[in-house]
Amino acid sequence: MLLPFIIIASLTLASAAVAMMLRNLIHSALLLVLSWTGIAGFYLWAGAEFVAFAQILVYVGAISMVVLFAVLLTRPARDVDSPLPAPTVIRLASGLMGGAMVASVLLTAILATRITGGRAHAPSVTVRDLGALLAGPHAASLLAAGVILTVALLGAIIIAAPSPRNPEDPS
Amino acid sequence: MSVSDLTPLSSPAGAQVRAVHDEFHGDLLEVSMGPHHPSTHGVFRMIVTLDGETIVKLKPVFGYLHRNHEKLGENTTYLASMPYTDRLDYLNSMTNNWAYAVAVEKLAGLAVPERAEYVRVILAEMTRLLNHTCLAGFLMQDCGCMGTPLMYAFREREKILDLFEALSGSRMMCNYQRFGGCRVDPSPEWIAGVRQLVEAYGPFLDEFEALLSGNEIIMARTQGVGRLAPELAVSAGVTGPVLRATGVAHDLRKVDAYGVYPKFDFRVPLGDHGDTYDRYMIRILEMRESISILRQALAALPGGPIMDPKAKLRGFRPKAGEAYGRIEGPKGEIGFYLISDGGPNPYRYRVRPPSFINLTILEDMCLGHTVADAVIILGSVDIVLGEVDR
Amino acid sequence: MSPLHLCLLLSAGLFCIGLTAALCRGNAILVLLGIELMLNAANLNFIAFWRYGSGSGSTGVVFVLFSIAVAAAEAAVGLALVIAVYRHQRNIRLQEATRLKG
Amino acid sequence: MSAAPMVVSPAPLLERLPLDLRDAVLGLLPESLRWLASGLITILVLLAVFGLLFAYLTLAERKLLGRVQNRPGPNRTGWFGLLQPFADAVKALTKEDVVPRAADQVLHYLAPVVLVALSLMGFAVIPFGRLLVPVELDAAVLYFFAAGAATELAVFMAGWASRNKYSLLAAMRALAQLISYELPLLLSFVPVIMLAGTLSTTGIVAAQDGWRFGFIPHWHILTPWGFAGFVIFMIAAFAESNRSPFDLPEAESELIAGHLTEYSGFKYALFFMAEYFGMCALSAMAVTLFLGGWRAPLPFLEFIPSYLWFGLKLITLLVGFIWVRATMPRLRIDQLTRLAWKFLVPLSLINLGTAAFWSLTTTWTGPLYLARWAVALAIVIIPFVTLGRQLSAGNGPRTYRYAS
Repeated sequence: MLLPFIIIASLTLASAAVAMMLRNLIHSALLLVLSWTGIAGFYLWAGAEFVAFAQILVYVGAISMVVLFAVLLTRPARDVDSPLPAPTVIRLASGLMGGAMVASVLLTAILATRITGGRAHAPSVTVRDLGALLAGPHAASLLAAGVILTVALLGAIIIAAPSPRNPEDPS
Repeated sequence: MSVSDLTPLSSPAGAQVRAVHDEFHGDLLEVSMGPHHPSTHGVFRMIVTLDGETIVKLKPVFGYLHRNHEKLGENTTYLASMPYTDRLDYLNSMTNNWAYAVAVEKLAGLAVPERAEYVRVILAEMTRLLNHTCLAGFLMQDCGCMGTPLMYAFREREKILDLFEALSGSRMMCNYQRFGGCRVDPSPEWIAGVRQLVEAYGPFLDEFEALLSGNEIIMARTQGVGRLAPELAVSAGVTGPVLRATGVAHDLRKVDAYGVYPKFDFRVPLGDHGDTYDRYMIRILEMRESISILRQALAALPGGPIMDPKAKLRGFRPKAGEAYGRIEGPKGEIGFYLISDGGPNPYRYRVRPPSFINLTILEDMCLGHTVADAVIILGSVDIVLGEVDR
Repeated sequence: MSPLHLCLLLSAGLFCIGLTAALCRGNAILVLLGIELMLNAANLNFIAFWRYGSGSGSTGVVFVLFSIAVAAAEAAVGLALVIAVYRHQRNIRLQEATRLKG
Repeated sequence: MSAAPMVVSPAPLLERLPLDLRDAVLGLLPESLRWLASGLITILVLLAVFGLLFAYLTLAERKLLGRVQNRPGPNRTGWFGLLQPFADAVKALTKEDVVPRAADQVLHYLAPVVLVALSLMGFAVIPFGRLLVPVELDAAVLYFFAAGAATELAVFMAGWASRNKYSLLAAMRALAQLISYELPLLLSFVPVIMLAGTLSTTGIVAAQDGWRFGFIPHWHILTPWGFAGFVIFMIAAFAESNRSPFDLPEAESELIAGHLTEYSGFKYALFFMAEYFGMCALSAMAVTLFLGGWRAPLPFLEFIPSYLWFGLKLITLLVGFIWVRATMPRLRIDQLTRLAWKFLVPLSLINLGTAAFWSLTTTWTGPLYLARWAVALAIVIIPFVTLGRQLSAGNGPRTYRYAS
């Protein structure tokens, strides 16, 4: 039971960490896809089958595609080899420090907490149960989520669509 | 509209598109399509600059098949040049032969017997059928039809090539016309074969059109794609079906009325949009007219000699002078310009290749369209690299 | 150490990787991906508590489903913004994206 | 092949035969290894059956294309060219594997492997027969499409890693195509899930049980919404499996071979294999969702084993794929996305309404039954015609004039 978890966890963490350090955005994105798949694997391991497949469908099937598309559309000019300017070094250091601080706080908090009364077997949740929950108690949130998605997609289209040219505007 | 109605414009329609795309949106991608590309119809290269998939610049590069054709013509005798003209547009050797023969006949003042004129018309119209059928097949292949229309087209092409072989001894490099007539007299069996072909050709065209001309995807892919303005077409010297698709009535068979064409009743189809679909349909309609011309010519084929008895092939030395002979080839005006200094070779030998001149407007037609469109626009211009590069 | 501890450690690790990336990297797409990673870490916690917690019901799972939907919306809008920024300044370095309008 | 090994069932001998064979093999092994062996046997059988199907599908495709195009097709290797697939395999295996120096070596190598692996995964949840379900999953349909969604990622990897401009364009096209067609593909079968009330493939086949008037099967395709859903599903499946007329990523007349330009030898064969596996998997899903799965079309034909019926339906759909490839020109990328967003997505959304109407009117009988059909057909057909008109607005047959 623990071995699959360790494999999944190390795969997820390693690919996420490497993805965030790489220079090549395509490699980052593909490694992150691996990481997302690892998280889906965790969901499967925990018994949340439906969420796992939804995670793959949305993250691997949709978000990764949009990310790759954005990477291809925004290929930077060839200044990859330019040395890091000073502000970036400061940024890097402060970012790392911030991350380390949060990590230490989280670690101490988690390790110091005693957890009792957990259940040993995964609670069973079938697709039918989920459907009943979504259509019953959570119907309002489902509608809200639908509206948010629609509005977000429309907004995305408006933002990303090239603005109509007008001849006076120099930009 | 005819040629004289139009004043050539100095600013091509493409300039506007070019100006819009000067300020580009994304990074541009320069792709070298060809010289080895499945759809460039030979060793032709287009250096295409893309914004996404939209073409913002297209530079045609040719010359990969250059064979020194014109210089060869100046260094061989008049007769020895005839087989070289086969290699210009290797689909249409019969019309190339004819245009060259017309030039030499003008230069030397040779008359052509009436039977030879009729045979020339029959062969020219068969060549037109052959060329347009192949073009339609290739164009559909460029649209992504997986070879099916192409194979249908090639089935018909083989029948014509068989007849050419029976007459001249060669399928594609016919070398059949001579100045002052034709090389061999066609036999009655051969005439019967042509008659059979002509009767079967209409049904084939019906079948072909039923499959393709009304196809939704074909229409979506070709209508409105690669528009060519009549002004630009005229000022660029475009001829043939590409010109007539823009609505300009210019067909040398009517304009020059050479040979025995005035004796036949045929019409010249014209397009209104000048786009790829028009260029395709004009060719289909021209094939139907060709069938009608062939019927009339076969019915009225006179007897008599096939060669002008005064014509002298060996030791042929026309007197000094110059002449330009042109005919309406399947791809447009194919012309030969000859200057003679009285020697056995022409002093200057120049070809006016329709493919090459029609190709010059490629960029203007492609700007603002996508890579996939460029391929079918090139296909609809109908080029043969043997003629473009010479 | 209980399994829940392990799950929480995994999620904390993912969260910190995402956070560090979002703080350190100047590339807008990577920052966005870091934020996605943080969101995923939170989802992981929901599932972990649903699996090992003592409460009943499946609200944790349902919440993760909503969270995934919101993440999709966030990614779409975020990447649209990235493209808009790129169109404007020809690169996607966040340090240079200092104007909201213009 | 269901999860529990020794199923005691009243099914006839032929129906049970594959299971009996497997159990006979398992009987030779010690008890502790049986679960592992059972899974391995399932995988091996799937690989063997679909591997062979792939091999002969390539031959069938070439033969059928040849038939359509007035040529014989391969006929030199073996009787009627029956050994051609093996000759091709030998050729692919012995060819030199050329990798461009500038290519991203790891991704270039990984892409075909990932693609084949992912396109095989979908087969796990297809009920191939009454008793033949490799894996029973509660969310089987979701699993299937989650596995399928990732295949285009592999196409992208191939295109991008080749460092070839044609391949890069193909990668972009593959992404655009996937983003556009995932939605209609998923939406097209939502009515099936709504009315069957389950995401499990066995449940969906069970929902298509029984006969109307004693001989018309209760298949989803035989309802107005089911038919519309099937058509949308198949169109999206063509796009999803990169088959003509949506084979834009490898459009040979434009992009040479698209993402396959820099592949040769065995890696190329793997791509080819993945394309056919993807096609088979999507067809198998279509059979399950709309064509009654493994069910016989008429009651008195039920004596024929269910897996044979499934195979027959699958092969019918696959021949449809080949036929379309032989006859259709290719769409342009903007037309492709427009078709998805402006035609298929609205239609599949409207189709949801049709399905809702259908399920609300199950009690209508007699003349009302006809009215139910009429209304449902109207909801399907009217938007189809109006949207279709809009899509091809401005295009149409033209008349030509002649010079005077």
